[in-house]
Amino acid sequence: MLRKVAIGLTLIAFGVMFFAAAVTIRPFGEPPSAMDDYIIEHSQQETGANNAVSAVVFDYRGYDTLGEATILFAAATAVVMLFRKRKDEASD
Amino acid sequence: MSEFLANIPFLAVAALICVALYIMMSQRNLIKVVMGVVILESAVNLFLVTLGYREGGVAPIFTNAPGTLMVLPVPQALTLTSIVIGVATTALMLSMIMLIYRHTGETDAEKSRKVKG
Amino acid sequence: MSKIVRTVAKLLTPAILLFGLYVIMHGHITPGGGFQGGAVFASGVALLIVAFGAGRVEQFLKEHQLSMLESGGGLLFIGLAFAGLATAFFYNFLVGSPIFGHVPAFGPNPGDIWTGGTIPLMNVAVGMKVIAGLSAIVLVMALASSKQGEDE
Amino acid sequence: MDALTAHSSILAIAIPLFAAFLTPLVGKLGARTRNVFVVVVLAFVEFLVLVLARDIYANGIHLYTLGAVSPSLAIPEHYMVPVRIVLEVDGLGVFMGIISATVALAGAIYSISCMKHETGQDRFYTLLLLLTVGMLGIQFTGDLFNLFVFLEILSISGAALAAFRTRFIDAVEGGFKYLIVSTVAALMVLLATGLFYGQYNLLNIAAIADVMQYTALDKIALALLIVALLTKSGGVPSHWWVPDTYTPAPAGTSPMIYAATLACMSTMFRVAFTLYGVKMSVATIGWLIIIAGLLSMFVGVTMALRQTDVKRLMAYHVISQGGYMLLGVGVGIAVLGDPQALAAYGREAVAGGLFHVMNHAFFKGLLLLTGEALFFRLGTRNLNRMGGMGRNMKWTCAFFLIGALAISGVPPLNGFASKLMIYEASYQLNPMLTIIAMMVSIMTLASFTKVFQSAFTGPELPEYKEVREVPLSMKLGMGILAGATLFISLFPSLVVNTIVYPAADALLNQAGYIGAVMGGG
Amino acid sequence: MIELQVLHAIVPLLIVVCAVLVARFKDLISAVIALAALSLLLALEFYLLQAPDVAIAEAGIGAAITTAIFVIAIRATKRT
Repeated sequence: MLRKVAIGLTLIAFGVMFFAAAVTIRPFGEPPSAMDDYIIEHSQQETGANNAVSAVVFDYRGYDTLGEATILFAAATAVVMLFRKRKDEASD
Repeated sequence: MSEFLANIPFLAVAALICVALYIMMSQRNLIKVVMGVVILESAVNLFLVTLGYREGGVAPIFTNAPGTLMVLPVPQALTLTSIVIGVATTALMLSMIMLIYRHTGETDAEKSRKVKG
Repeated sequence: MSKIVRTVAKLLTPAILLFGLYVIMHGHITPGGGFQGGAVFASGVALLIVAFGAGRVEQFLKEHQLSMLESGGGLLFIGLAFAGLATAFFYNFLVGSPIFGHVPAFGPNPGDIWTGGTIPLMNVAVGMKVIAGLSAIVLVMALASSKQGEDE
Repeated sequence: MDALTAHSSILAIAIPLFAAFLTPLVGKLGARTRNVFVVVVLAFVEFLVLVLARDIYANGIHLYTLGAVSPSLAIPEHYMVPVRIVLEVDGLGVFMGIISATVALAGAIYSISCMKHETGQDRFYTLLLLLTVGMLGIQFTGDLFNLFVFLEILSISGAALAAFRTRFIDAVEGGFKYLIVSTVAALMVLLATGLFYGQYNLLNIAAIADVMQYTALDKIALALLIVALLTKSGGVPSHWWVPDTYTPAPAGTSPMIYAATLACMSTMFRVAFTLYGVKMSVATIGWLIIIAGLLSMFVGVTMALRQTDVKRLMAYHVISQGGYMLLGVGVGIAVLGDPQALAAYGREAVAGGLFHVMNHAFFKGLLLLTGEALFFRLGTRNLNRMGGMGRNMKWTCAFFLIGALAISGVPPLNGFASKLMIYEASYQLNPMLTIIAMMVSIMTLASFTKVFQSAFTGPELPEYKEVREVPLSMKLGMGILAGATLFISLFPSLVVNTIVYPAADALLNQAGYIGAVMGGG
Repeated sequence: MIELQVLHAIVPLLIVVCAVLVARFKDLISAVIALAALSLLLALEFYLLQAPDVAIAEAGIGAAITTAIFVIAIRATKRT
């Protein structure tokens, strides 16, 4: 019972917070674009790629992509590691 | 009122986050908890892409685009990154659940002893 | 798994895999790129695993080969990033050079595959990585799952 | 050398990353080659961090813009906001970098013998390198989204390492808990990033801090960031994952997971001081952090007194000692808006908190390693089934004594020095804080006396007659951390003045951090 | 343009409905199917928001791979 009340209260707190945020945030479809306009204007000259998203992924924010590739590598390594064969498996 | 309607994507994000939190807190089945995490990830992804939408803009790809009024490219790149991160964490969580099941025969948070403190 | 699924998988998988490769190669001019193409390709592999079982797929697609491919993709990617180090890490040093170096005019244009500098190469590297990584995850989990099923 | 200095920040991250991709291939050449490779790489990382530190103490904040025409050019020419990812390393970043690199090196050396009989070692070392990358990455980055990415690297590799000994159910459960907590925390960070991006169209920390208006959305983002990072740094009320994750973590990894926790804590300080600074209601936030700190201290130490599992006991002390850091820095935040109080004791409070972070990373790392050494030789972590190990494991016993005395704040060891700084500063804000902190310190001493008695003194148990000292590489790993602890104890003022105060000043100097990117400042 | 606005309202609502279904379904396989539907609708919404890159990724990863690993994990454990 206590658990249900706690869940309810947390949900209400978060709900109010997020709905307030959703209503007060600027109207849908009219973003400020100081950073992105630079990319739209310059990505073709600077990277030679027609796809601005690719230009961002591999050039402007390539370091993030490296991190992301690393995460996939870490996850694959971890999954293989978790299901590895163990020496003591026979006695398990 | 019309402003309220125009913000429906943002409201949907808020609702998705609440549903995800509800699933994560109320469910005792660990696989269900992971589904909650996946929904939370989807909500954040939707939020990011929604932030980048520009009324009347086209996809930020110059090949055969009609003009240069484009939606913002950065949030899309961020979302791509976050989608792949999401699948990586999901896979690891599910693998761990499979191992927990192998040890205890349970995927229930309370029956399989200490999980969830 | 039923025969229909297998037939569908046989017909569909080559198309999915080809489409994945196409998406990887054209990432810098059309929607797509290493991640998307890799994901599409890996979903083809996942379809094979679902249709034919992990055991059969494992006969011609070993986990350690995938690990090598993944390491290779990662090394190629970070190597390309290191190659720009003369200027800055991740500097796009191929723009303006003969390899992928054409610079398109500003504004809408039909697109040219020889553009993008290091981006197409990085797309290939990441594509390799994502294909190998996701396939390895699905394959290993499926193998463990079928083994777990036998235990009971 | 100049080129090395200019690129040192990115190389310190990229080289272990490159090595991590290479480790599966190097592993084919044999275990010994791989071990040497990993240790050499981590030693080189330590060297790079020191090169970077020398540069920063001489020339101020180090900027590195990835992929730009010139690394020091954070903002493109003829433009007003940063577009690319910028690494921005200041006194705090390099301070945490030194800690992380040292602990990683010690952990890797320690693991060589400790992991000898486990399978899957190639993957173990790969993940160990990735954990190092994650720790350094979140310290060095100046970009919010990049922070999220490296937080995830840290979480995944940390969770996988915690679960490494899959034959124990506790290990898998501990790893799973850590992963769930970290993923949700990281998603909260991402959500906060989205809130900033939506308002200002910026991702760079300095640029956001520059234009921050502290709107309702910024307040929500602040709440999300503080909750997420407090959770990841194991403060009350979200401390429950800490003991379950630390206890089963194998070999040299528990100090590293601990260093990762501290990295998250310092990121929280960075958010509070640099991203928000005086724009937020500092007294409220400061007191919230102080209260979280006091609760952490108290809950941690009382739970620790009841434990019989040696590593679990130490894990509860992780929570309790984390409270001191939160207390010190919280006092600093509480008086951030009052220049007089800040100069009188605020700066010292922050420095004390950060000094405790450093000390604690070394001596708690050492203690966790000695706990693992006992487990390695005895096969049990239960204190009631140990006894008389002081005779057979002299080195481990000595290392344990150093760590235990330091953590309890016994003079002249370094734990005393940092606690004294925290006591003095917090006394001027409110004497009650100091009294509680001292009480907790005494309880810590009591708790470690119990461990010492049951594990190392007393009659020798017959079943452990054959137990020998741990192998050389484990002694070496513990020795590095013990050496660092003793060094700080011998020269506390030298260490405080050369690296701790610059870190505290870097936190307090928000304008400097912003100015380095945006110019002017 | 009015149709687009209606779509922008309907698709997010359907996504939320799918999320609620995931919460309600006791049977895990049904919940996974609801989750896959959520991913597909999300991909559609990304396409509507002029993000074809993300839409391909979400369809490939969210709908296909995530569903596959969920099904694998459920097959290895209990269904409810």
